[in-house]
Parts: sequence; structure tokens; C-alpha cells
Amino acid sequence: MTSRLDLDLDLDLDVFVGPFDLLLTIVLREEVSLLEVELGEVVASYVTRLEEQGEIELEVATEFLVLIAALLELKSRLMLPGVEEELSEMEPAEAVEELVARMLEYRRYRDAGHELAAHLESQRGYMYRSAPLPPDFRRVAVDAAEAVYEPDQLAAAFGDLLQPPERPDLSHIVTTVSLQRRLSVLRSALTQLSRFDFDDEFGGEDRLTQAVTIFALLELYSTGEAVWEQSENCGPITVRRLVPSASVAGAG
Amino acid sequence: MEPDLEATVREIEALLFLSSHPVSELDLAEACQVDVGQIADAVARLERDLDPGSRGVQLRRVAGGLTLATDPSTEAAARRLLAKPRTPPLTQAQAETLAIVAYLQPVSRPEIARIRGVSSESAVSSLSERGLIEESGRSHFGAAIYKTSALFEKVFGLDGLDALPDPTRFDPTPEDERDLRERLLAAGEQRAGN
Amino acid sequence: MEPDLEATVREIEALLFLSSHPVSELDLAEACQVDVGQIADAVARLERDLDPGSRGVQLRRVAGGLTLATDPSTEAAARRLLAKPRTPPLTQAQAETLAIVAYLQPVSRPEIARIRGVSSESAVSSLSERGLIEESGRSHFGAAIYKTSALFEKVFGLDGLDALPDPTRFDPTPEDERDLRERLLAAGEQRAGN
Repeated sequence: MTSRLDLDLDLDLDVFVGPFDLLLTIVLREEVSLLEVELGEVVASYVTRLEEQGEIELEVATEFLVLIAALLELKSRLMLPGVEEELSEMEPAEAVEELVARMLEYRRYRDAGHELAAHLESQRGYMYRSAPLPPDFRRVAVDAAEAVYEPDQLAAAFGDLLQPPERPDLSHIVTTVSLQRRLSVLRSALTQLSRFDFDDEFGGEDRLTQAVTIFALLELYSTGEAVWEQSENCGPITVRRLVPSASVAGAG
Repeated sequence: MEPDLEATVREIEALLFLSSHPVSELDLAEACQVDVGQIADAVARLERDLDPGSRGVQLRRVAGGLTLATDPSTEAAARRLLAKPRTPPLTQAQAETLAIVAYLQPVSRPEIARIRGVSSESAVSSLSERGLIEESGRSHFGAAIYKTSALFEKVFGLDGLDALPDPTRFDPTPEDERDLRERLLAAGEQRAGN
Repeated sequence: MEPDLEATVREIEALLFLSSHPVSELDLAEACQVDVGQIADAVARLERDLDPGSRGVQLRRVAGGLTLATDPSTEAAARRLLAKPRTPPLTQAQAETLAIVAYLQPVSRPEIARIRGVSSESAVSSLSERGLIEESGRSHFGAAIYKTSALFEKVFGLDGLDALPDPTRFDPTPEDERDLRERLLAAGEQRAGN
């Protein structure tokens, strides 16, 4: 664990920002409590890193697994009331005193917690008002108001509004596809045919038009006017009318 | 007073205290699980308890039902504790909307939208909320019509609407002699068309 | 009652009705433009007027200030009107964690974990989410340090942290303590014997 790691992984955790091997060093020197290190985030950073690389270097991955497993074991021992580790050095009586002190401390807060929870229940019937202030209180009172705005600002805004917009440059214009128009095309297709193949009807259109038509189809689906089926990925799409053509025309 | 009625009076007071909107007698009846007749009795009783001048809050009957409101005599104290008079700079949308109302008033909301070329609801409502413009009626078609308020003149330091600066100073095309309103509408329609 | 006191009572009631936070007597005095002694008299009078059980709202002292709250007898009707479900009670883990923060504040997350003997992340974060505790800084090693919030005092109906019950009340009796010690000794001897 002391040799230089091949694993070069940068971490950005609550308690630590920097490379993984530096984290290991300061954990081992007890400069950071392992209890505060989110090992799950370390693993997540590593997995993200693997995804970016797109390949696994077996040796580095093994090294990471060994290290993280060791850290997990260390952390879980720290989190348990380390009976075995810490108390084995002590005399039994000493160990018992240590444990008794810890358990008494815990019991105090456990029982205080019970009391707080019960107290909260007793307070739940009291409800407090939380309404916004009435509009009058949200604005300046006329008497207290001072001149803070420049009247010329209004005249200038008025001048801006008198300015006719520049004639738009049409040279770059790209055809736009209107969702409304695609909806009416779909609706009129559905008044003529109770079902049709999407490609038969729209296969000749450009990609944008096809995409907007699919979007329009979603709209018809949500209004209950049409459904579609596609039995396989990238296969043909069959669009089917759901309501009589008369009411479709009415809805359009 | 029968104990049930007393309990209902307490419940109604609590419900109106908690609710930030007026509550209808029907909704009160449902929440208190009594009939509307009992609600009417309890409300009459609460109205007496909160008789104007006797307490800090009053019972008010407004559109939509009943509500509690503070007694007007407490307004100055409430303002000292709570009012945080804010006069943040106007956004461009607010400045344009306010200019339209100031120079053309009274002016309807659809007309504001036509001149600006975009829907102006949020600017109109923040200007109303801040008390700079106010509704002064409805058009034939039911659209709200706006004018500027007394507060508007105060925060712009204007001694009346005549003191508004001449907007033609900022006119980009002074040679155009058509009516300003007409020109604004024409420019707005071009903006909307783009 | 002198007319001034009556007016102050009305003002206080109105201010507490409007304010969404508890208001200190000092702030009330400033808003009503009277001295703190007069506020105390007016508050005592308002307290009598809103004597629990007599009206739909009560006067409460919480989080270092005064506030109005509904009478608990109206709770069922209020929940029916506002369609407000009861918030879930505290879990055992949340209650223990909250007790540690309340009595030992400011306290760091590792310290909470040490006392409870288990990592307490999820309890800490759900208490933060409910707004009962809040971060009040970072330890040398970057661990978050927690204290209780003003909302904690409000929902627990506490006028301040001093109003928390004495935690030594929860300490076990000497018999319990002896019992615990003996059980641990017995367990230790068993292990030593293995």
C-alpha cells in the first residue's frame, strides 16, 4: 500500500479533494476520519473514470478493489463499538467501565429522543398561519414613497417602441416545420384512411418534417385521436384512427 | 350558547386564520362537518366577537367567501414591522409597459401586447403588484384597462401626468407625422410578425 | 382599560396575525411605538382574551417570540379544509439524532455517529430536509457541524433551547447501571474463558 499507485484517480468529496493515493495517505495518518469519507462516492468516481476510459486495466482495477475493500473493512470496524480491537488491550474491569460509559451516554440520548418524539406529537395540533402579506404591505405607501426612478427612462422606452424593427435578412432562412400544420396533415390523412403506414405517407419528407410529424402523432395519441404500432425496432409504423372521422374533423 | 355552536365558532376562526384565501360557507360546513345553517349561526356569532374596533382582526365577507383581515387602525404599526418597500430597477419589459400605460392611458392589456409585439402579462402583473399601475375599468370586450397610480407619480417625482417628458425627444423617425398611437401599433405588429 | 392599551392589544394581535415568524416583544414595542412595559401589559391582556379553549386561536411563546397558533381542538377541521396530511412522526433514529443535536449543539456528524454507535447520515439528512436541524459550519477536517433551527423550536412549541427538559432526567438509575455493569462483566469473563 505504500508504493506509488498506478491508479490515478482524482476525487471531489465532502471532506477531501485530491488524488486517491493522497486520501489513502492521510487516512492512514489519521488526519481525516475514515468515518467521514464517503467510500461510495470514491467507488462512483472510479466507475465514472472507467466509463470514460472505456477499458479496464486489470492490474489497476484489482489494486483498486483490494484498497477499497480494506478501507471498507477499516471503516466498518470504526463504526461498530470496537469491542474486540480497543478493549482487548484493557483489563476486563477497565473495558467494562469504558463500555458502561458509552452505553450510558447513548441511553441518555435514546431516552431524550423518545421524549422529544412524544413531545412533538403533543404539539401537532397547533397550526401556524403562513400566508403572504396582503398586497398593500408589499408595496411602498404613497406617503412614504420617494422619487427613485428617472422619468426619461419612460420616454426612452417609448422611443424604442416607436422604432420599427429592422427588415429581417431572409438569405439564410431554413424551412421551418409547423407542428400545427403537421397536425392538420395527420388529421386529414386520418379522415381519408382509418389506418396507414407512416413511411408510405411521410417517407418522402425530409428528416425534420418526419420528426415533427412524429411529435404531432404523440399529440394525437394524447388527445385520443390515434394510436400507432411498431412491431420491431426501426420496423414499419402503422398509424390507426381511434375516433370516427366526423369527430376528428370536428376536433381539427 | 350550545357547546356545539361554540366549537364551530372556534373551528371557523381557526380555519379562516390558517387559510390565505377566502373560504366559502359550503367549504366551512364540509370541514366542520355541520350543515350550512349551523355555519351561518356560527359565522354571525364570530362576526359579533370580531366586531370592527374590538379586536386586531375583523371578519370580512368578500367575493368567494369569508376571510380574516387586520383592522385598518393597525396598519401603521404593521407597516413599521413588516413592510419592506422595494423599489428595484425596472426591467426593459416593465419600462416599456409602464411607458405605454403612462403615455397612452387608459390602455387595455391587449393593446399593450400589440404595441410590444409580445404578451405582456408578467410585466403588467408585476407593475400592478408594485402599485405603479392600476385597473381603471373594462373594455367592451372585457379586457382590463390600465392607468398609472398616484404612487407612480410619487416614485417618478412627477407633479402630475403633464410633467412626463416629451417622448418625441427620443423619436427615432421624427419626420413621421402620424399619430403616435398608430405608429406604435404599426411598429408592434411588425415586431410580432417577425 | 385605558384606550392606549386597548389600541396596543389590537395592534399586537394584527401584527402576530400578519407575521409568518414569531415576533419578539422588542420588535412589537418598536412597531407599536410604546415601551416594552406597555407591550408586556398588552400581551398579558391578549393572552387572557385568547385563553386556551375560548377562541379558535391561542397566543404562544415560541422560538424567542410571540405567535398565534390554532387551538388544537380545531385540528381535524383544519386538516379537512386544507387537505393537509399529518407529517410522519420521528423515527427512532431521527429522534435520537435530534436529541443529540438539541442537547450537544453544535455537534459534528462523526460525533453523532460515535454516540449512536452507527453512521447517522440518513437520519441527519432527513432532519435537515424537514428543516429541524441545519448546518452551522465545518470542523477542521471538513465534517459538517449541526445545530437545531428556529423551526425546531416552533414545531416543538419551545420558547428557547432552555425550555428543553434536563437530559440527566433520562439517565438510568444506579440499579440499572449496576445491572448493566454486571451483565457486561459476565460477558467479558465468558469471552476470556474461551
